[in-house]
Amino acid sequence: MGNLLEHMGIERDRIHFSWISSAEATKFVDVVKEISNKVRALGPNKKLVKDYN
Amino acid sequence: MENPYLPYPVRIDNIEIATEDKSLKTFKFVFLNPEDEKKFSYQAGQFAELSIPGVGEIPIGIASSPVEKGFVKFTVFRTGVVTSHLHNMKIGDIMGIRGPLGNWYPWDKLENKNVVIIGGGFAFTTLRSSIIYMLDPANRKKFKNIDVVYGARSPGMLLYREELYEWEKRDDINMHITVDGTNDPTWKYHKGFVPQIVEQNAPKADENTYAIICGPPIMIKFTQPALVALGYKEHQIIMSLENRMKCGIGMCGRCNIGKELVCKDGPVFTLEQLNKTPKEY
Amino acid sequence: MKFITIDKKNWAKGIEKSRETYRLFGPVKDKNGVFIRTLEKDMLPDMTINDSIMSVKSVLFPQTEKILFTTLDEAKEDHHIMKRVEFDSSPRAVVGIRPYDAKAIELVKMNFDTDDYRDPYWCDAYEATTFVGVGINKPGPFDFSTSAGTGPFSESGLDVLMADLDNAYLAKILTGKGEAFMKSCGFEKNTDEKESQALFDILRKEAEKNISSHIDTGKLKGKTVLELHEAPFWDDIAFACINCGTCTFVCPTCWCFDIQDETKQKSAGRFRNWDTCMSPLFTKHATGHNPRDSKTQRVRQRFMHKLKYFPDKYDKGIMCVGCGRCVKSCPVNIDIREVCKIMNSYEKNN
Amino acid sequence: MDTCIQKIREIAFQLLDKKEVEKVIGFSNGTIPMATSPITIASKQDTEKLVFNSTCGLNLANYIRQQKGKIAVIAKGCDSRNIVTHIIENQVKRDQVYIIGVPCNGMINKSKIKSLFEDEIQKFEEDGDSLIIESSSKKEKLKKNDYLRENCRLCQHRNPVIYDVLAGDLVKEQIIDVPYPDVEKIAALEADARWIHFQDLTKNCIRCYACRNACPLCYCPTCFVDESGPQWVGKGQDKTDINTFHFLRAFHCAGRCTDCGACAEACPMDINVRDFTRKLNKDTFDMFGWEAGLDLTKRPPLDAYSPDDPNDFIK
Repeated sequence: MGNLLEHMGIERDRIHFSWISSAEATKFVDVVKEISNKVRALGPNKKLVKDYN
Repeated sequence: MENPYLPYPVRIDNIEIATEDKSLKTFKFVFLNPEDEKKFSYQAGQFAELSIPGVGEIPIGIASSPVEKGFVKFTVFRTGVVTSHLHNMKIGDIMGIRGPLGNWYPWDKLENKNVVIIGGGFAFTTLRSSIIYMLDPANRKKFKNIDVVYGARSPGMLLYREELYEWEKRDDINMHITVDGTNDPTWKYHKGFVPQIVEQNAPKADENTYAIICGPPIMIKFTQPALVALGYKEHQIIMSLENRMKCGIGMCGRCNIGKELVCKDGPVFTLEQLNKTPKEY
Repeated sequence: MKFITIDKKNWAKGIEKSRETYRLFGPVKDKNGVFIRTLEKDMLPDMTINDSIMSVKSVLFPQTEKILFTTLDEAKEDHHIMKRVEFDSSPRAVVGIRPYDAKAIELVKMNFDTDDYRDPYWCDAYEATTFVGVGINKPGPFDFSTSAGTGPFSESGLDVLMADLDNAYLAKILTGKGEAFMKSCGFEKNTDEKESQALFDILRKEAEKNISSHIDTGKLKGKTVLELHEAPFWDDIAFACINCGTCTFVCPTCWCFDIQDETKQKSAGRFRNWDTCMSPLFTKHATGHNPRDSKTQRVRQRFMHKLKYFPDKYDKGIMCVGCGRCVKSCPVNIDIREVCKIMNSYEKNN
Repeated sequence: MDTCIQKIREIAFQLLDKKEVEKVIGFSNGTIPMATSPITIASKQDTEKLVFNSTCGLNLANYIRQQKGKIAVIAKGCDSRNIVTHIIENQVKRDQVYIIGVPCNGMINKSKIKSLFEDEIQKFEEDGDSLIIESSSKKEKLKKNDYLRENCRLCQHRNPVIYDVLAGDLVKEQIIDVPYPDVEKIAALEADARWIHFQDLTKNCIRCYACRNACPLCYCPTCFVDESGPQWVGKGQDKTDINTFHFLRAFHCAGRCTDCGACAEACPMDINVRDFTRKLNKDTFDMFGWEAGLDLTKRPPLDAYSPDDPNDFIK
């Protein structure tokens, strides 16, 4: 799915898949930190956003 | 002519749980602009689109009666997206009502006639509206005998229970209330399915007797033969249909049965009319 | 009746001039075919092609149209009170519309402008629009318009009908709206009425002669709805159908729509979108019950509506103008001409 | 392919005559040039209606679900692979379908041929390897191989992979050195250019869903675009909703798509929706060595867990 989004021109770092057990709290925190840093670096997303009008 | 898609703004004035399983609630609405109430002048049997901005619209039969002023009432079964949302709304919330829509029970034709009202489950809303209308002191003398057969699964599933029991006590209306079954030892009305109660209790047809049926398809299916057995002709059996609707004004095209549009040419049809159209309802 | 000749050398200039008054729409070539689009600056309508993939209906009835809006912000006084989206009532003109598409608009008008209700979105757009048509000199092989109540030079629904005379257009002014449009282009060179009409008649006859495809609807009226509805042929007709709805979207006379609400943050909008009777969702009740659950029922609905319900209801002929778009676009080649033949020739006891 | 038509008709006749199947699903001649229409034949007298030629671009596997009794179906290479997928996904049982395999030389690209003509095509004939096409203004004789659909040009499974009987001699399979040139071409673009490519690709989409409905893989009782409780995708012409539909439709076909081309064939707007699915086909091939519908015994890769899954999200 990530590959297809990337193929469509959506930055790869905007989507993230992870396998985290409910017991792996620290892993969850780390992953979320990692994602938010990556997305922050990319700036606001302009693709696949609804116009609504 | 105003924009028929534009709902009148209303405020939810009261919400009552209508059945014991809480799947039905009765909503009382008051118009934000008093002059809209006049524009929303309706007859028993019509419906309206309840319109929740950002969620959608649903066509619902009007449960209040033209003789009740100052508010409109709808009893809504929780089933889809809009009805679920509506069930979670609170007194004081603002939404919209678009209507009145569709035709109504043929009150002109029913004058000086015996009227038998047959309802099942939660399809009793426009029938309630009709009964209140007919029992209104100004109207009661326009009709001869009034019989009502109304059934639900259990006593707690009957709509408008208080009113039913009140009507039961009156002598100008013959009530035949029934439930599919109950363990309540104090239950003093009928037990049994509607078609069976109709067969046993409804008056035999003469040319001055008309039956109005509203209920789930299975009830209608078995009530028809019961009425035929009592001598009712196709044109004496009046039914109210439901189909998926969107516009409510005969334009969006989905609710047709043959060339008739349920939203505009209906929802009230006689069996005679229905027998000439495809059974796509 | 007034006739005007337009030298093709002046065409582009005149169209440009009309933009001072009108928003223009017309056929435009795109990579996937010809579409009816807004003509942006310097774009001219393509007057040469016989047919566009999509019809002109979208000018009055966009595939998606916001009809109402409101705010959900309870801090605002008018929250949850819906209002009509502001309507651009400035004049618009569709230039290069084919005569059968104009006829289709007349048919669709019967749905949107009734004694009981007037659809303000469609009707206001209709009133703002001038339809400038061009006759089809060489109708294609799938054009059966003459047997569907219109034709390559049919005038109904048009404000101006033009004829393409190689280096000039001859325009027949049919309404005041049409006259105003021509005036706004600066096209005012009158020509002899009798001669021009004679020329139109010749062109029309020539074009009609070229039409090779016909349908016969004569016997439909005499059959009952139930007779046709219960006829045994529907399963065979519907077998190939994939229920895509292409036929309804390309059809100039299909008007069915859906109403959907959407929200973004605190604002809510009510939209109407084209819908199609080919979709199971079209009639599905909230309870899950669906009166037209099977593909056969839906295919039957489409043809019964066009060829039986509509003619019975309005007594104005069939709800088809013979443009042939659905015949060409159907992925599985379900052909309304064939279906019409089957329906028209069906005898119950055979 | 004339001999193959005769053979198909004979087989169909025999099957119906001996009541081995209830009906035969195949193609019949269309009412306009370059059109054929799926048809079901229930009586042996009607087997003459069956045809097969290079305009039979739809996938008949789409028509075999929810049929009563045993049916026979005519299957090209790609159709047969979708039948395999159907069997794996429990949409039909193997003993419910009698597969009349038709080795295939490729289907023609109708829109490419149409674009050669200014006016409407009035006549289409196929004669061996050549196509004779006429409009009111001109006549063209084309070499079929120059006008194949892209998926047929790149096809490596022209012969049915599963069948009960063959209606023609097996053909030589093509060996394609670069099986995904189209995907690579897009991949070589910058991200923004790729985005623009897909925006442009779908801009004329009218959301008729012909691509979905022509696809044998799309058999969900309620498609995600139709689901209303909760609603996943807006129903209007917003380009984001349109792209969401195309993107997710493709994704639902990942590891299942045989690139039969029915989606693009059915599109009334000539949108090559395969640009979406092909990327996933390439990925499943590169990552899992997988091509859909070749093996009755294997589940598609996105439907199975393997400890050596190459995806990086399991770490």
